[in-house]
Amino acid sequence: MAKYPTEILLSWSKAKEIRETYYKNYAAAHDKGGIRWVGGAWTFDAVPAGLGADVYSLTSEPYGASCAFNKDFSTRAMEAAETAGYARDLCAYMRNYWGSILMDEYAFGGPFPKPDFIWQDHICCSHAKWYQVVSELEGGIPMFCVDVAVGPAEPFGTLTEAKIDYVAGQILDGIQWLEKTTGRTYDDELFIEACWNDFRSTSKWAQVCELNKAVPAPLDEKTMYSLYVLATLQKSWGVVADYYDELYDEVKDRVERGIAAVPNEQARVMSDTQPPWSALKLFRYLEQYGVVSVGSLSTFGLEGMWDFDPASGDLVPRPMPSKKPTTREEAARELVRWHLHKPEYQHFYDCDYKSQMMIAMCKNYGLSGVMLHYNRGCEGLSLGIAENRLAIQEAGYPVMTFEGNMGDEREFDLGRTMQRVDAFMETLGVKKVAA
Amino acid sequence: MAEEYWRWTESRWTNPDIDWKKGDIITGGVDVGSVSSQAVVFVDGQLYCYGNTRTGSNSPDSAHKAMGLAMEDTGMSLDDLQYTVGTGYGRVNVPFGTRAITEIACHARGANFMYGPTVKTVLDMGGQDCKAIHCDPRGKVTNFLMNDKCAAGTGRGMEVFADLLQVPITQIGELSLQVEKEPPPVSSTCVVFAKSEASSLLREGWPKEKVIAAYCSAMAHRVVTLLERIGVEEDFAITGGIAKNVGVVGRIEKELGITALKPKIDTQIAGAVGAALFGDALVKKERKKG
Amino acid sequence: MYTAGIDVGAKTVKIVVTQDGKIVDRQIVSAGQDAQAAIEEAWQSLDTPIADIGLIVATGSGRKSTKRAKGYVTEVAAAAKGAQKTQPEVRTVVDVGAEEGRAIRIDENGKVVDFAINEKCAAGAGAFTEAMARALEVDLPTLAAMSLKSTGNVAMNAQCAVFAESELVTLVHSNTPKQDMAKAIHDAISDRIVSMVRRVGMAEKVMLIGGVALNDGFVASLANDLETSVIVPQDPQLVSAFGAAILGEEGNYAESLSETME
Amino acid sequence: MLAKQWDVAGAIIIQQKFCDPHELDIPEQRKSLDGIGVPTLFLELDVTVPVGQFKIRVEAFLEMLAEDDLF
Repeated sequence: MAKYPTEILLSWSKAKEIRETYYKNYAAAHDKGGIRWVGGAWTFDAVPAGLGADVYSLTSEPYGASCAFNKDFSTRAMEAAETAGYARDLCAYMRNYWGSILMDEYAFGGPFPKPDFIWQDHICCSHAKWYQVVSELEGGIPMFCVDVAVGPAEPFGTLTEAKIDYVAGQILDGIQWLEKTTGRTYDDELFIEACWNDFRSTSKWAQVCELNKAVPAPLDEKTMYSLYVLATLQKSWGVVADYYDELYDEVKDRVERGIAAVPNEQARVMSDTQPPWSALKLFRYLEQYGVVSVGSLSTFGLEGMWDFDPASGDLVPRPMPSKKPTTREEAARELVRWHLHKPEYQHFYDCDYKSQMMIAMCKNYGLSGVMLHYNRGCEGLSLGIAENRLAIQEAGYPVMTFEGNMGDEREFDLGRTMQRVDAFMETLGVKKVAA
Repeated sequence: MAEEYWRWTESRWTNPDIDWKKGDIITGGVDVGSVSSQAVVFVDGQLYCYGNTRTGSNSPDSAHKAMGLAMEDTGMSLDDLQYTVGTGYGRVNVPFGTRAITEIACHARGANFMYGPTVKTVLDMGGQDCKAIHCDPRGKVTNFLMNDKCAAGTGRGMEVFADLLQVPITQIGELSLQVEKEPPPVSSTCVVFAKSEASSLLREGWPKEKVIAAYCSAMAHRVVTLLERIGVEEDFAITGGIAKNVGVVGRIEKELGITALKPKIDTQIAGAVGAALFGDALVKKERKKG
Repeated sequence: MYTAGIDVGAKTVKIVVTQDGKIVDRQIVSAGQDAQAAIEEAWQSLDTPIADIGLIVATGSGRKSTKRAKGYVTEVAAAAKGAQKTQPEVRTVVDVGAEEGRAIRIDENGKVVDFAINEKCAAGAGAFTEAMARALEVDLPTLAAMSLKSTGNVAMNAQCAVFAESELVTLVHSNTPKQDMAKAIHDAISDRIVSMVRRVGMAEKVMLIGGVALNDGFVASLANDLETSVIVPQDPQLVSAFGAAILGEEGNYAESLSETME
Repeated sequence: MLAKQWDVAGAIIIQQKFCDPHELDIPEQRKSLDGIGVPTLFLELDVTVPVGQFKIRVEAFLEMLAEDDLF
C-alpha cells in the first residue's frame, strides 16, 4: 500500500493544449494576415505584443527542446547542421533549430515557417550569434537585439536607475524599430497589458514551486517541466497567466489534502540545468526508490520570479508590482527591473550567487541530496556548476553529478546514469520501495 | 600464443609480364602507416611489384621490411631504384627515401592510377584515421577532410572488434551480411565504447553476426557523415584496408546511394602507388631540366 | 553457513566465499564472451560445495548474468566495503578494472562519502594498456617492467585514449626509446585516475584495487602522481567480490536489479 | 578584402574550441573565401595543441596549393 494518496493533475491536459495551440498559431500566423517573430525564451516578449493581437512568436530554446524529444528528427537536424560546418560542441538547441531550417522541416509538421523579424536579447555567447546564423540561413531577416549585461540584481548587486535606463532605453528604441519594420502603429495599452500578464505568470509560477516545500511534494520535477514550459513560450500571453492562476489553486488544494506526486516519497532531491530531454525516464527511475525531485533552480527560476532574502536565507516569490504601469516608458522600466531579478541571470556574474540560492533550496525544501546534470548542451546554464557542487557539499549535502546533453541524445548514456543513481541512493541510505 | 584474430595476412605480388632489367625509369613508393606498411616498385609507369606488411614498433625497419618483401625473388635491390618517395605516418624516416609526400596527395594519385581518371572522390580508410579527398582527373588534390579524432572507420577499430568477437578480420565483412534484418547501429561513436557496448550485447544473447552488423553500420554512418561534409562527386573510390570489408563498403554505398568503383588491385597499396608515380614524374622533370 | 560475493567484470569473473568476515575460498576465471559458461566454471571449481553457500551477492558490470545471486550491490559499494574490511584505515579506494576506473572516498565506518566513475573515457582503464602493449608489440608484464626502467620523461598530454594512441604512433615513428613510451602510457592512465581522485578529494590511506593494480608500472606512476604511498592488497582484483560477500553478511544489499539490467 | 589584397593562395582557419562566437562565424567565413576561389584549411585546437595532427594537414594543404611539380 502506498504511503500517500496520489491523483492525476487535472489541469495537465490544458497545459498540453495551450502548448499545441501556441505552435499552431505560429505556423498559421500568415493565413490571417498575422505576423511571425522569433527570439530567445528570455527575450522581452511583452514588447512585440504591442503590435497587435495577431502577433505570434516562436522561442528558440523550447523549440530546440521539442526537437530533442523526437530522437530521429533531432539526429537528422543536428547532422544537417554539422554537415553545414557548425561544430558539434555548440549549443544543442541551436543545432536542432538550424537543422530544422536547413532541412526545411518544422518539428510540428510541415515546412519550417519563416519569421518576419527577430526580437532577441543577448544573454550568453551562443544567443549573441544564434540569430545571426538564422538570418544567414534564411537569406536575411530584420533583427533587433537588446543587451542585458548590466550586472547582478539585489541582493548580489544594485540595479541603479542608470542600469535600468540603459536596457529600457533599448526597448523604447526597439519599439520604434518594430513600427518601422512591420509598418504597424504601436499600441501602448496592449504593451502594458502584456507586461502585467508577464508579471502575473512569472510570480504565480514561483508561488506554485514554493508549494513543493510541503511533504509529500504535490508535484515532481518531470511534471513541472511540462508546466513551466508555457512561460518559456509566451509569459506575456493572458492565456498563460490565467492558466498559472488555475494551476496554483489546484496544487494548493493537493497540498491541503496531502496528495503526493510520488506515492512512497521517502527522500527528496533536486536537480540542476535542463535535463536530457530525450531520457526523462531517469526521473521515473527515482520513484522506484521513493525519491522525488522537487525541482531545481532552473525549473524554479528560469521563468519564475523570486527575491533572494539573505537574512532569512530563502528564495521568496517576488510580489506583483504595487500598481499597474500607465505609460510606455513606465511599463518598459518596470519590465526591465522585473526581469533583471531573474535568479537564472545572476550566476552569469558569479557562480557563488547560484550556490547561495541552491543551498537555500536544500534547507527549505527538506532535501537529502542534489543531482547535478553536467549539461554539455548548454554552456550558459552549466557555467560554474562544478563550483556549485563544491559549495553544496561543503554545506553538508551529498551531490551526484552525471554527464549529458539536454538536446543531443548521442551524448547521454541512460544505462550508466541509472547505475550512478543506484550508487548515489546507497550513499543516501535509501533502498528501493516494494513495487 | 592465443590465436590473434586481429592479425591479417601479409602479402606480395610481382607482375609476370614485366622484365625490370629492360626498364628505363624505375621508382619506389613506401607508405609507412600506423598499422600497416606497403612498398611498391614502378617500371616506366607500370606497377611491377608490391609488398604489404604490418608496421612494427620502429618505422625505419618497417620501411625496409615492406620493400624487402616487395623485391623478394625479383633479383632487385635498393640501388636499382632511381627515386623513392616515402609517405604515411613514418614518411620522414624512410631510410632510402628521396622525398616525403603526405598520404593525402599519394592516395589521390594512387586511386587515379588504380581506378582511372573519372575518380573525383577518394575515401581512404587507413589504420588510424580516415580521409575524404577530392581530386581532379590527373589525381591532384583539390580539397580534403581528415578524421583522426575518432577510431571508428579505421583499421584499428576493426582489429579491436575482430579480437573481441574472435572472428578473423578478413571474414568480418562477410559475416556482417548474414543478418536478415539490419540491427540498429551500435550507438557509441568511439571504438572503445563500441567494444564495451558490443560485449554487453553479446552477453544479452545477440549472435555474432548481428553485433558485427551493428558495428559495421555504426562505422559506415560515421564515415558517411565525414563524406557528406565535403560532398561526394562521382566517380567514388575507396582505398585502404577497410575497403576490403564488404560489410562496411556495402553499407556506405547504401547510405550514400552511390556505388564505389570495384578495385582490381589491393586497395591497401594506393598510398605507395601514388608515391612511386610521383617519383616517376620527378625523374622525368629532372631529366627535362638536366 | 557461507556467504559468497561474485564480481562479473568485463574480462574476468571473481568469486570470494566468506564466513564471519573471513575469506575461506576464492576463484578467478577469465570471461571470454560467454559469461554464463565462465560463471558456471567458476562455481564448479570452488572447493566449497555450492549447497553450503547460504547467500550469493553479485556485483560488477555483468552481474545480470548471475542466475544464483539473491542480492545485488553496485561496484562502488562493493569496492568500498572490500577495501575498508581489508585495511580499516583506508579512506580512498581507487578501483581500475578492464573498462572502468573508479575513485571512492569513504568515512571511518566504510560509508561512501563521494565517488567518481570514469566510464565515458576508456583511457583510465585496463583496455587502454592492452591496446598500447599491442602497439609496442610487448605483453603487459614486459610493458610494466619496461616502464620501471625508464629514465627519460616523455609526456603524452593527450586527454583521450584514441588521441594518446595516435600520439604514441607519432612517438614510435620518431624513434623514442620503448621504456620511455611505456612510462608515458602508465603516466597517461595515472593522470586520468589522479584527476578523478582529486575530484572526490583524496584522504590518507589510499588503496588501489582491480586488475590493473597488478601492473607495477601503473602503481609506480600513480603513487608518484598522488605523492603518497599506495597500498596494493594481495589479490587486488578480488577485493570487490570480497566486499560483496561482506555486504551480504551485513544484509546490506538490494534484492532486485536496477532497471537497466533487467 | 584581405585575401584579395595580399593575393593569397589559401587560408588556414584555426579555431579555439568552445569559443562559440568564433565557432559560429566560421562556416560563413569559409563560404565567402571559397566564393572568391581561396581554398581553406580548418584546424581545431583545445588546451592541448595536437602538433602531429596539424603537421600532416598543413603539409597536405601546401601540397594541394603547390604548383604542378608533381604532375
